[in-house]
Amino acid sequence: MSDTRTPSSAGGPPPVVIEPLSVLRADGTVVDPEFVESIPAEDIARLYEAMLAQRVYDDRMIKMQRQGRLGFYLACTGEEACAYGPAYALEDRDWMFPAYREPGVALWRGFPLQTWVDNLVGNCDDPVKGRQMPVHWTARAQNVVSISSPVGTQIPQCAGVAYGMKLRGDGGVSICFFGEGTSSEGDFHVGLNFAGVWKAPAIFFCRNNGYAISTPYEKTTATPHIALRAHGYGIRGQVVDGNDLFAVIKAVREAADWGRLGHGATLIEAKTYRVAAHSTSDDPKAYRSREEEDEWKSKDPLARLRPWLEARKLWDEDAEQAATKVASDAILAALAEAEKKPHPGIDTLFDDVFAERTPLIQAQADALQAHLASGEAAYKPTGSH
Amino acid sequence: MSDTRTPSSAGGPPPVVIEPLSVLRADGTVVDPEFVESIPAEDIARLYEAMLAQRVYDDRMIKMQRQGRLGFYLACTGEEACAYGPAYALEDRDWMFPAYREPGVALWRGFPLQTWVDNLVGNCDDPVKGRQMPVHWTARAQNVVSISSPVGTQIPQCAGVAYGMKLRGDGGVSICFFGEGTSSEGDFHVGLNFAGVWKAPAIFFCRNNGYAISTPYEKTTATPHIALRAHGYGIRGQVVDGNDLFAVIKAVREAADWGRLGHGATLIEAKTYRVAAHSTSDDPKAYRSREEEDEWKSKDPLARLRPWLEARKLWDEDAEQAATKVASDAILAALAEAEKKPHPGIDTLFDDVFAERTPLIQAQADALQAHLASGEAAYKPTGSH
Amino acid sequence: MPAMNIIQAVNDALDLAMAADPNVVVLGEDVGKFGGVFRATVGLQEKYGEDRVIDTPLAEAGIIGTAIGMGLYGLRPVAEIQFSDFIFPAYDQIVNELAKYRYRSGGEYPCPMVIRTPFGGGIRGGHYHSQSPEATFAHHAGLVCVAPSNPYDAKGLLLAALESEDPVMVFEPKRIYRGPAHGTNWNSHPKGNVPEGHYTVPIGKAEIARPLSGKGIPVTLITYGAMVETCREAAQKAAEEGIDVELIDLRSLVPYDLPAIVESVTRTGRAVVANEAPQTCGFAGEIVALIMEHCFDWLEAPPLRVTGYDTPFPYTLEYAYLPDTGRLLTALRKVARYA
Amino acid sequence: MPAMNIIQAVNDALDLAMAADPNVVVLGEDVGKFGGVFRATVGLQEKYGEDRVIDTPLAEAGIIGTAIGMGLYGLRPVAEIQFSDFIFPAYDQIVNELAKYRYRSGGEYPCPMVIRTPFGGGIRGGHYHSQSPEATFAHHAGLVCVAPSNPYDAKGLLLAALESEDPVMVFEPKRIYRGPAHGTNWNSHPKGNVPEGHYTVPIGKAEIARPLSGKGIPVTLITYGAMVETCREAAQKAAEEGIDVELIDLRSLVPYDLPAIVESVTRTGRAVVANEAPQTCGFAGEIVALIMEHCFDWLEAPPLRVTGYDTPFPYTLEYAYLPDTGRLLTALRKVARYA
Ligand SMILES: Cc1ncc(C[n+]2csc(CCOP(=O)(O)OP(=O)(O)O)c2C)c(N)n1
Ligand SMILES: Cc1ncc(C[n+]2csc(CCOP(=O)(O)OP(=O)(O)O)c2C)c(N)n1
Ligand SMILES: [Mg+2]
Ligand SMILES: [Mg+2]
Repeated sequence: MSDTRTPSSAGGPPPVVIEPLSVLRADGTVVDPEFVESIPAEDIARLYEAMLAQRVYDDRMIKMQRQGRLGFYLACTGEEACAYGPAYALEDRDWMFPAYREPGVALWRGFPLQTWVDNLVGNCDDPVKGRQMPVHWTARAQNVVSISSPVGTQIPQCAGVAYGMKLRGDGGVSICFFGEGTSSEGDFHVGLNFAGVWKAPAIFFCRNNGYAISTPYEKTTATPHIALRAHGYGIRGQVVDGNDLFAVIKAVREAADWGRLGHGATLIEAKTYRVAAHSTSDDPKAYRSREEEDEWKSKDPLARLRPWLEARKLWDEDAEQAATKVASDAILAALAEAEKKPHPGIDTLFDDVFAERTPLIQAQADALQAHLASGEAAYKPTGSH
Repeated sequence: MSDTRTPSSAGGPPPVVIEPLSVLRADGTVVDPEFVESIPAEDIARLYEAMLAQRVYDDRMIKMQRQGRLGFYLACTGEEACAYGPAYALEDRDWMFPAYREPGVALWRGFPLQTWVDNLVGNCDDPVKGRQMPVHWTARAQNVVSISSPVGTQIPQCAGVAYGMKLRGDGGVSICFFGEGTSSEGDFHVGLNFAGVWKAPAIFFCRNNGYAISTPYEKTTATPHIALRAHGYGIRGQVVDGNDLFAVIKAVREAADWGRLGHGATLIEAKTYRVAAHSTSDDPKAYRSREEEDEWKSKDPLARLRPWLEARKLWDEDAEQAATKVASDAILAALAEAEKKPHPGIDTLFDDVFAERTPLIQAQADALQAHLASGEAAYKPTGSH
Repeated sequence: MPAMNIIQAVNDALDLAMAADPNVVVLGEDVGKFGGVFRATVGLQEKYGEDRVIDTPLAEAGIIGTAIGMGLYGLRPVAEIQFSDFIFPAYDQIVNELAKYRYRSGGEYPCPMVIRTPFGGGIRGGHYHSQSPEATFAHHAGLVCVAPSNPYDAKGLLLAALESEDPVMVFEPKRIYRGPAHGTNWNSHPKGNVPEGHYTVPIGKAEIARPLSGKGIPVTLITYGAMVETCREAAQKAAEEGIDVELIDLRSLVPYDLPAIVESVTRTGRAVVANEAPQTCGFAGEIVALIMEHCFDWLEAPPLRVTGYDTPFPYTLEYAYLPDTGRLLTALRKVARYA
Repeated sequence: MPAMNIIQAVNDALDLAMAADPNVVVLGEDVGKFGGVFRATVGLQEKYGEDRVIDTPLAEAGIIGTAIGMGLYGLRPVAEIQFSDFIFPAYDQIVNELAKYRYRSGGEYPCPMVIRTPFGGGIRGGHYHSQSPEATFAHHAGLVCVAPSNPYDAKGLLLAALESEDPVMVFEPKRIYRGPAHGTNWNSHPKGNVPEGHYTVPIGKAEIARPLSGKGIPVTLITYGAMVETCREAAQKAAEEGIDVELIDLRSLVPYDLPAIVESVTRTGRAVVANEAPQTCGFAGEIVALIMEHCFDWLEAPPLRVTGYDTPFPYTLEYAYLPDTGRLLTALRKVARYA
C-alpha cells in the first residue's frame, strides 16, 4: 500500500488491501527493489539460516516424537517466514503472543535452544516447570507471552497490551499470531473491535495456511479473505504472501509504523500453507491430496529465498550442508541434554497457582508428600523421561 | 441494490451496499415509486395504525411503571418501523428472534395484547409463567422465539434454525433482531460466520439506534457501518433507513428472497435512533444532548408516513385521535385485567426445568409446600401485584 | 466516620486506588460517562479521564480479555461485569486464561487484576439479573473469590484485592447495595460506618457477624454476601425459641477460612450453611463437606444446607425462591432439636 | 455380542440413531471427513452426507449456538466439543440459553439435544486436554449430565440421551476410550461386550460396579467416568487388607441416583467419594453433602473425598495429580479403621 503514514482520519477509514503484498515473487523476480535494498543482505542470510535451522529442528523433533522421546510435537514447516519475518521486523520491546506454531519468534530473539527443548521434554529446567504440553513455552526475557492451547484467547489480550502501551506512550506495539481457523472464534471479533475503538498499536497476524486440523478454508468461512474483516472494525487490513520473507517483513514494518504513529491496529492475513501435518497426532492423508501438497511445496519460502542469496554469493550448497549439520547436531544434543534432566520437583505442582500457597493447597502438598513417603504411590516421584 | 436474484456465485461474493436503501425520504419524496405501488396502500395504513398503537402502549406503560404498576418496562419509540416492517415483509412460517425492543413482531402476527400485558405483569396467564422480567415474552403460535436478556445469544441460534430450514428445504427464513451494541459480542461473529459457510437462509437485522444504554456508537466500534462486516463473512450486506417503513420492508423482502433462492444470509443494518430511554431504569440526560434527540425526532418514522397516507385520504387527524384513544383504552384495560389475575401457582416454580421433575426438584417442591403450610414463610404464597 | 452504602464504599475504594496508582484503570459497560448502571463508578471518569475509566464495547469476553492484557503489561485493571449473569461470555477468558496464567507460565506472567460483579437476587431481575455463579469460579484453581456483605468490608476487600498479586473476583451483593434490608439504609448498621482513607480487610478471613449469647442451644450458621442479613434476622427469631446462633460471614470463598469454621462448629456441634445459588455443587455443599471432614466427631446433628432451588431464578415468585428467614428457621430447629 | 471399545460404542450409537431418525445431525470440529480427533464419528459422513455430519468452523459458541437453533426447530443435534477443556467459549450458550430455554419459555420452546465431550486426564494433555468441568454444568439447573465408564453404558446412555426430551451433556472418559487401563483393551472386560442394535441405559440410575464380598469391613466407594476403573483396582487391593468395597458407578450426575447412594451407605456406614476434578465445589463434595443430609445416623466415619488437587492440571507430573490407587487406599483405610 502507498503511504501508511497518512493519519487514517485524513482519508476516511484505514485502507484494506487484498491483493497480496509481494516483494520477491515465486519466480525470483523482485517486485520492490527499493525495499529489498533497505534491508542488509547479511540479515536476510541470517534469517535464511535461522529458518533452515527451524526446519531441521522440526524434522528431527517429529522423528524423536515417533521414537517416543517426546510426548507431542507440532511443526511450522513451510510457514517459517511467518515467524522469522515478524520477529525481524519488530523491536525487542514489542510484545508477541505466538500461537503454538511460531517458535521462531522467541528463538530469533535469543530464547535459548536448550530452554526450548527443555520445555518439549517438560523437565526441571522447562521455564513452565513441566506444566504444559510440549510447544507451550513461555519466554519472559524476550517479551513473548505464555502460549495457551485454547485458540484465539490471546487476541483480546494482545489488544489489552497494546492499550497499555498506548496509555503509557512508550512506543511499543503488540502482535498476536493465529491461524485462519482461529479467526472463527468470538475472541477474534472482540479483540479486533476493541483494538479498533481504542486505536491501539496492535498487529493481528493471521497465518492463513489453508487448514484447521482437517478443516479446509472453505468450511471455515465464506469470505474470500480474512483481511476483509478489517472493514468491520475500522482498522487497516493487508493481505501478504506469507511465503515471501521480504513481503512479510514489509507488511509487519508498515503495520508497526502505523501503530507507533498512533493510527491504530492492522489485520495482516498471510497466505501460506501448512506443509506439515497439524501435529504428531494428525495424518493429513485422510483429508487432502498429494497434488495440493506438492503444489505448495513449490512455493516454499526457503527455496524462494535461496537463489536470491546465492546470486549475491551469500549462500551456497556447502553453506546449506554445514548449516543443516550444525542445526541437526544442536537440536539432538539439546534433546539428549534435556532427557538427562530430572522432572520438575513434585512439590512445584503446588506453586504459582497463587502468589502464595493457600492453606488448602499447602495441605494438599503435605498430603502428597506423606503419600510418597508411604511408598504406596502408583508411580515413582521423579526420574527423567 | 440492483437484482438480488443473481446467484452470488455468478458475480463473486455477495454485494455489500452501504448507501442507505431509501424509498420514502424524510422530506416526503418517493425514491422508488415502483416499490411503493407494489404494496397495497391499505396495508400501509394498517401498519401505521399498528405503529401508532405501539407508541401509545409504550407511552402508557412507561407511566404505569412510574406509578409502580409494572416492575420494569422498555420502549421502542422511534424504532417502530424496525419491528412492524420486517413482520409485514416476512411470512408467518418464517421464524423470528426478537431482542427485547420489538414487541411488534409478535403483535403484528396476532399475539394477543392481553397476553403481552399478562407477561408485563407476570401473572398466571403470562405465557412464560412469570419466570422472566417484563418484556421477555414468548409467542410460540407466532413462530417468535423466547426472548432472552443475554444479548447476542440469539444470533447463532437464528443461524441454526435457518440451517434446519435449509436441510428440510421447507422454504422458510429465520430473522434475528439485535442492536448495534450487541454486534460487539462474540456471538455476532460466530453466528454470521456459520450462516455464511452454510449459505443458510438467515436475516441478521441490526437496529443501529446509536446507543447501547449510555454507550454511543463511536465507543461501540470504529467501523462506519456495521453492514461492512458482511464482507468478512461472504454474505450480503445492506444498510437501510430504519425510519423509512417502505425501505425496511423492501430490505427485508430482498433478504428473504435471497435466502429462499438459496443464496444465503443477509446482514441488514437499519439506521435509526433510540428516542426512548434505554429502559425505565435509565436516564439519557446523563449522556446525550437534547439537540441530538430533537434532531432525530424530526426523522420520526410515523411523522414521515402520515403525510403520505393523508395525501391518499387514508388517514387524517380524526383517525389519529380515534386510533390513539382505542389503543390507550385497550392497553389500560388489558393492564387492569392483568392486575386482577393472581400470580402463577407457586408450584409452577418447579415445572419445565426438565420435561419431568427430577427427584431433587420434586423434593424441593414438597419442602416449599410444607414451608407454606407451616405458615412461617416470610411472604404470602399468592395474590395479585 | 461517614456512613456509606456499599455502592459509595466501592466508589470510594476505586477513587483512592486511582488517585494512589496511575496503573489502576477501570473498564466495563457504561462505567464511564454514566458511572455504571448501579452508579459504582460515578465521578471517576471526570476525575481520571476517559483513558483510565473506559466505556467499553458490549462484549464481556473483550472486557476481561483486554483487561488480562493490561494486567500482564503491568496495569491494574478493575473490570466491571454489569451483572454476574452476563459474565459467562467471558468464562473462558477467566477460567482458562486468567486463572492459569501464573501457573502455566511458570510464574513468569502473573496477572493481578480485579473483576467486580453484582450477584444474587432480590431486585426482581428474573433469570438474568439474579444469578449467583460464584461456585463455578471457585471450582477453577487460580481465582481468589470474595463476597462482602456490608459497606465496611466492600471497601476493605476491594482495596485488599487491588493490592493482591493474584486475580481477584469480587462478588457484590446487589440486593443490599443501598441498605441491609429492603426499605432500610446502612446508617444504622455498624458496618455502615466506613473509615475515610485507606484500610484493608484481609482476604481469606471470615468474621463472626453475630456471636453466641450463651443462652440456648448453640448452632453455627455460615453464609456470605446478601444472605448474611437474612441470616441475622433468622438468628434473632431463633433466639426467641432458645436457639443460640453464631453467625459466620465467610467474606472470602477462595481461600476460605477453614480454621474459623472448624473452631466454631467444634464448639457448637451444629451447623447450617446457606447460599442463594442452587443446591447442586453450590458453595454451601463445599462447606458441608469440609465440616464433615474436619468436625465429624464433634457433630451433634448433620449440617444442613439452605439454598436456592435447583431451577432457574424466577421473577414473579422470586420471594419464594430466595431462602427466607422461615426456611432458615426450619433448618436451625432441625439441627438444634436433632436427636 | 461384539467387543467394542468406548469409541466404537459411541460411533455405533450415532450410526443407529442417524439411520433411524433423519432429524439427527452431528456437528463439530473435524467430525466429518476426518471422523473426529478421537475417531468417534468415523464413517458417518460417508454414510449420511455432509449436510447431516457437519464439519463446523472453529468456534464452540457457534457449534452450540447453532445446535440450539436446530434443536428448537425440531432437529436432534449431537454436538461434539473436541475436548471439554475447550467447551468454555460455549459456556454462556449452554448455561444461560440451553439450560433455561424450556423454563424461560413456559414450556413453549424445549430444546432437546446432545453435547458429547471427552473429559478427564491421563493422556498427557496438560492444562488444556485434561480438565473435568462437569460440576460447573451440574450446578446450573436444566442440564442432564451423564458420564459413562465403559462401552456398554457409553452406547446405552447416548441412545437414551438421543431419546430424552431434555438437553443432555455426555462427558466421555477419554483416558479409557480404548481400554479400561493403559495397555489393556475392552475385550476382557464384561462391559466391553456391547449388544448390536438398539438398547438404552436409563438416565438417573447408578450401578453397583462391584458388590460387597461379605468379607471385611464394608465401605461404599462412589465415583464415575474413568475413575471407576481406578477405584476398581483400589478395591481389589483393599480386599487384601480386609476392606470390603462396594463400588458405585454414578453414571448420571444430573439427575443423580440418591436412593442407590443412601441404600448403600446406610448399609456400610462408611463412604469414600472420588473425582478427578479439583476438590473445591467438585461433584464429590456434593455427594458428601448428600450423604451427610441423608445418612448421618448410619455413619461410622466421616465420608472422605479423593480428588484432583486445587491446581491447574499438569503435564509432566500428571501421574502425581491424578487420584491413584494409593490415595484411594489411604482414604479407604481411614474410613474403615475410623474410631
Ligand atoms: C478453543 C479451542 N478449540 C479447539 C481447539 C483444538 N484445536 C487445536 S489447533 C486447532 C486448529 C487451529 O487451526 P488454525 O487456527 O488454522 O491454526 P493452524 O493449526 O492451522 O496453525 C484446533 C481445532 C483448541 N486448541 N482450542
Ligand atoms: C451479555 C449481556 N451483557 C450485558 C447486558 C446488559 N444490557 C442490556 S441491554 C444493553 C445494551 C444493548 O444495546 P444495543 O445492542 O445497541 O440494543 P438497544 O438497547 O440499543 O436496542 C446492555 C449492555 C446484557 N443484557 N447481556
Ligand atoms: Mg490454519
Ligand atoms: Mg443500540
